[in-house]
Amino acid sequence: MPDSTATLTRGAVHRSGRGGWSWFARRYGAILPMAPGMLFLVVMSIYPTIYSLVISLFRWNLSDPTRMRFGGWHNFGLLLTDVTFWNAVGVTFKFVLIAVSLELILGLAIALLFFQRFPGDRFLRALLILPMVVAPVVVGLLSRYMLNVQFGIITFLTEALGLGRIDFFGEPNLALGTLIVIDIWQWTPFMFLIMLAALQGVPEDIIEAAKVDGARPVRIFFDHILHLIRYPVAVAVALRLIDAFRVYDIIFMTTRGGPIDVTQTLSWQIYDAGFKSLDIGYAAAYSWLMLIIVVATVTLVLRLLLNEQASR
Amino acid sequence: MTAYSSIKDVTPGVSDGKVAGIEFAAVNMTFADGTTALKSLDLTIEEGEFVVFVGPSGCGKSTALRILAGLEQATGGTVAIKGRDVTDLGPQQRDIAMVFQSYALYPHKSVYENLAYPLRIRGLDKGTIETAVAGVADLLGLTALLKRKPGALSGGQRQRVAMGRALVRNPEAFLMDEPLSNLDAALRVEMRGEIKRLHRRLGVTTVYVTHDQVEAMTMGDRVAVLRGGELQQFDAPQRLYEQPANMFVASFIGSPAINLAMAAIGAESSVMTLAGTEIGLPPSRRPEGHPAGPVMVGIRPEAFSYRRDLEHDVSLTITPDLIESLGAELLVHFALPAAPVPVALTSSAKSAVSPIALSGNAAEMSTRFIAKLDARCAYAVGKPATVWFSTDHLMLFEAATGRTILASAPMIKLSV
Amino acid sequence: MPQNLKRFSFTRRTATAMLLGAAAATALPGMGMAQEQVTLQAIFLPATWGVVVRDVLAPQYEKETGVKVDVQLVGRDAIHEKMATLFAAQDPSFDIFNLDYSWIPEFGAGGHLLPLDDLLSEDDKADLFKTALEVGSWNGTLYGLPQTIHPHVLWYRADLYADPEVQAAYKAKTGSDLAPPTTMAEWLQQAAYFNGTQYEGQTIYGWAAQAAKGFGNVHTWLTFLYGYGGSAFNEDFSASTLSTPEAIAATKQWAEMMKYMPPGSSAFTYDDVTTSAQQGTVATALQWSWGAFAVDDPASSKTVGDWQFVEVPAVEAGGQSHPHLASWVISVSKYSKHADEAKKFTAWLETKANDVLQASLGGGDPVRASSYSDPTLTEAKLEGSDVLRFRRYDVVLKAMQNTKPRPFFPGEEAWETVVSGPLQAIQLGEKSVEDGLAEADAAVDRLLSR
Amino acid sequence: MISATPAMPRRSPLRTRARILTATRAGAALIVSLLFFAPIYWMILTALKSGNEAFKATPSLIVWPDFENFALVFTQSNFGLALSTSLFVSVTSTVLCLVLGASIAYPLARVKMRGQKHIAFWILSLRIIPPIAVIIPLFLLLRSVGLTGSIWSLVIVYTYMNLPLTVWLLRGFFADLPTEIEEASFVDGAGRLRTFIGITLPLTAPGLIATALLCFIFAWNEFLFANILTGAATRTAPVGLTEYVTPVSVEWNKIMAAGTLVVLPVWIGALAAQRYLVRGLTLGAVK
Repeated sequence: MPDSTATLTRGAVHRSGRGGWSWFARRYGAILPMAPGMLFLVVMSIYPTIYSLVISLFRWNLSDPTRMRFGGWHNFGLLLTDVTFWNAVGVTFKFVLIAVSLELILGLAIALLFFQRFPGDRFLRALLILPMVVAPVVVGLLSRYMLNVQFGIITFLTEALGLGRIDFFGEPNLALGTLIVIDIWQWTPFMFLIMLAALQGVPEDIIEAAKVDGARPVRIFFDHILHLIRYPVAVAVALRLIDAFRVYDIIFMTTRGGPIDVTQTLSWQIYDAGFKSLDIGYAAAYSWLMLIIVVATVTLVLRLLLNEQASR
Repeated sequence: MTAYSSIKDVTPGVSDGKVAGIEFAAVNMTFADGTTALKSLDLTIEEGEFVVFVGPSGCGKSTALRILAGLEQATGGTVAIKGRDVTDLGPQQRDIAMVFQSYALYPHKSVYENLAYPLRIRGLDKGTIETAVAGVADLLGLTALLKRKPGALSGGQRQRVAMGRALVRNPEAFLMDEPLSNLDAALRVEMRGEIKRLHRRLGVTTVYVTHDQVEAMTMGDRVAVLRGGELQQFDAPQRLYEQPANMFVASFIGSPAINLAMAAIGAESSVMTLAGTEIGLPPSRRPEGHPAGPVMVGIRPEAFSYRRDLEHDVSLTITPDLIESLGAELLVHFALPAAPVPVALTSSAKSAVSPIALSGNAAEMSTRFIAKLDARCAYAVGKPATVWFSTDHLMLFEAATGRTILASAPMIKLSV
Repeated sequence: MPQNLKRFSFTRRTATAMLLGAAAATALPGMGMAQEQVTLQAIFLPATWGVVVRDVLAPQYEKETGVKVDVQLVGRDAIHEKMATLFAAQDPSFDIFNLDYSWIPEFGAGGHLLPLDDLLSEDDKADLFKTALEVGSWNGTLYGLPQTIHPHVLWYRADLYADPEVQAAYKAKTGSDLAPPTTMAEWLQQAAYFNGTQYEGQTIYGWAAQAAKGFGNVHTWLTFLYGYGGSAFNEDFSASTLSTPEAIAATKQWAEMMKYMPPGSSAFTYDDVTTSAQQGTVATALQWSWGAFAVDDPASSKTVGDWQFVEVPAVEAGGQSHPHLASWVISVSKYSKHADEAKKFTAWLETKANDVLQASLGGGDPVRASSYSDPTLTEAKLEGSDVLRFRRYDVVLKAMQNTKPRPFFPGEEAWETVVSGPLQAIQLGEKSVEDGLAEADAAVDRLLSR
Repeated sequence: MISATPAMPRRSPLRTRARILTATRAGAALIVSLLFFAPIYWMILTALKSGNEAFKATPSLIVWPDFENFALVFTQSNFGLALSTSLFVSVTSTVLCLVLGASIAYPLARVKMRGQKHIAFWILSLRIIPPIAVIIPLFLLLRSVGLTGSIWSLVIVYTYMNLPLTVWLLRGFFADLPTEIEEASFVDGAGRLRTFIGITLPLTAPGLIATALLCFIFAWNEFLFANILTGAATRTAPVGLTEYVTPVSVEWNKIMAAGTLVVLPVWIGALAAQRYLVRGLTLGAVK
């Protein structure tokens, strides 16, 4: 078979075949399935992106469609010099950072409770994960009902405890904290699930090795486990950060930014600008600033959490 | 050209006109991150041959196998199976069977389904599949396990299923990627024999990858030793042992590994100084043409004897610092006051040489030696003793490159 | 490695998910409606008038004309959001909208609504409340046909005020006779007196009114502002005028009154006020006239028939209050594909007969003056009692003569949002009246500059 | 207990300590779980109360169940239709998400390609954009293809909304599956598609189920888009729910009944898939 040996000499026939269909199919066939989904994502995102980018440079109020004026950086300038914008930045960060970090700590703590099995743990776990599947609209309504100062069950409890009636949504000092607690109630279960999953993924021999080395449980947790679950922690925190920044439904159903301005978050303000004032250009500029803030924060937090890994 | 090509020239029966079972021609592999896994690999495996790829981890042996399977696309060169150029074909089109290190059984399918899978894909009818699976199951003693899922099997049983899945159809070649490394020692030895017997019975070209030189020596018709993506030597096991192409092969093959130390060749190559002792070299053992100066010397532990006889006529006075008993034999460890071989030359060769600096002074460097001696020698730790060896068993390597200057006798003189 | 594989060896049920999908696909809710019949899409507020339209009038209209009207009930903010989005896209999905009149300027000026002047005869124009028509119009064109009006009126617990023991105690404490207040001072005194007292086994508070952030506190405060002769803007809406002496005086009175509300009042929205009234925990309330039906509903109220209504107190004796007007109108989208049918339905909803019918079915208060003397309404009594069902109507008619709308300009919705914050700072005592109002002025002027 | 062996007649102190520890943990877990469950208990309880009971200042913790509110919710305001609309939208978009998501995530996890990380990050970043910011342009986009008011507009938006998370999670699951199993299938002669369907999908099923559940929950609970994009005939359950929040009175019993109805299907789904949820998140999010 002299033919077949001929093809085996260096740099022979198959090189020219490298442009052919079979080569293409082998090279790109694998990524071809991505096409429909990517196309969908691109179409759905590119138009809104360009639209809002363009609109953010215009002074345009829906009540006045004839006068859509180019404003350049007008909207951005207006925003950056607006105290309410900076207030919203502050409120949002307070909400997001406190809520997410407490959710993380609580989720981890509860996951530690459930890490080793005990009788009935599956049932309790089922109760525990319920809040995360409750629609935010229902959460908002339910919290309004329970915290109602006149007939809410919580009011009943605070009175029974001698604390009197507490206006959780109306007190400027309490409103944001109340929203944080509600967010914690709803999303700690999510953190718990991921943390439980992460803990179950920690190789037992490492824990056993530490035990043999004489480390106490607390020590083992802080020295080893925390280090080993760093990545899932970062993922969970990133997911929660992203969603916490977008918080809207609950505020919509409860405080509506009040009292005064203590619960005016960025997304609430965007809603206000876009759907209350119908100031579409301003709202678009607002959205862009918010996007920048969120991306920067999430990136930064991830960097901090994965610090060692990055430097390795 | 590399050393092995000259060996190949003198190896009879490779290029005698038969169609090669598998042929690598100038295969290069560079990964996206820039690491080179294979450098211009040329290798021809005969039809029906059992070939083992061996080498330390990262040597490219697995990559070569994966390129052969079509799981990896080589960045250059061609691969042929039975004369058919398969370079651009996917694994599906190559008609090969593979056994993976992790067995890669389909955990959601029963043993029967696992075995039947390759046949189903080929669209064979039910009856044929049943017959084939039953045959393989019978052959490997899996008949009682057919309904189980892989999760319910022991390691050895899983290994058999993986073998069975490869055997169930008649592929052009079997590829095995460290198939025994997850088994315990006893089972490994048992399966080793079983695989060899199967091969003898079926006669299908087999490429077997392992990092274990014992497996390589015991199983391979021929063994390809790889290091850093380059083929070091491709030869029958005995020749690898006796006539390694270089110091790397010498130190990789054999257990305990060959003892290596720096030595110096005197003028006219008649004298060698090792650990302060001058050893006279008979004419047949002189590295002719090699200039006087440093050289690497290798002595296999088996080459030592506790008593002088006709073969063992050179003595070395040692002080054992550790004695391990193997029953019939003892492994006598001792330090030799000679400079150890630079790590770079033996790197990753199973730490065959573990240089220990006794002090910062290079002149007082010592190197560890092991002698495998008859258990009757009655040596004791800390008590000076004499061991004997023959210059016939000395191997000399070039100090700078590690290339073999002088293999053990009897030998074919290497062209340098 | 085998450990790695082991993690995958457990039973799987992809089939379940597939089945679920298939089941849902077959249960696909009615899509692609038949287009032969004209179907109007309408959005109404989920208030009683919206419910009445959806449950009674729309089905009746379909019976009479063959035109189907699909009524969706959507909350106040959601209507505004939805209109903004639909109008931005010039989308014809909805034909008819129920609007808070304060949106007429923005959507009217934006050219998103159809003129409705041709729907009304001269008789209709004479019969409909003039103020209601005014707030349905922008630049002299009618864009929103009034569906319901409800000015602020003062609610008081008639049974409490009539209780001799309470009267005696009040007299002893304050030296005055207990009667529904006619001046702000009296009201303040009564609210202060009742606040925290016990009546029929429960604690009652001085009064209740909307006070939540958003529109709530602004709506209550406006009645005070107007009563003191204040105004939120100059004539051409180019500057905020909240630092005038009138505005300061009004705001001070309002802030003082806020101290006598039940706990939690700073988050009070309309439903909280209603609940307080139903549960009998307040002595008085500043509330839309129409909402009175809720306290007469035995299913949810403990105070059926107990509430009576008077005009909002004036600043001084013999003076006149100017209650803040609430009104909802019906508009037709300019992008409607069935504009004529939509207009016809709109007009039909507010014929004299249907104005009365809506009210009698428990909808909003009528928009035609003549409806207020219709015996169907004036003679209606609460079930099982002699108390008149629409006993508030006299007061409503009086209030309508002096009522004032919210600042009527395209930025009203945004304006409410902006002033609401500083006002809340005042009501919570975080800021002085003067500082808060100055801040509101600055914020409004900033809004105007956008 | 029975486990005490004759050789160890007395219970060892270590053993007792372990028992106390377990009991303490179980007790703490019980308290925490009940705390988290309490509001939901209260919701269901309120749904079962009648009329004025909901406004009582001294609440009763146990009531005689009265299903009137549930009946009213179904008969009065077509909540049943809203639930079925929600079901259709959520299931369809979840299926679409999984199909599109898997077809993106699999190559992203398995095939070496240039800019892999950038693509992955870009996809994730789509989830960061606040929905409020994109409502109007998305609406315009849907309008240009004549889908506004149609139930499909919601399906599309939810698919878009959940696709980034789906890709992200699925990529983790696929990456976590040892390549050797798929390679074995290739060598056995199966093509990519056959391997994907016959080997990869069944083996990543827990991850797929967990992802599907999350997609379903997010779609099922979504309010903002549903509120704006739906027409009268395409109202989803959360939107239908707000109908009970009238300006005059909030009908708490009915809201809680409707709320219970909204939560129940998702809860049942979450419970049924609980073990997959935990395991799924281990496999995916953790990698």
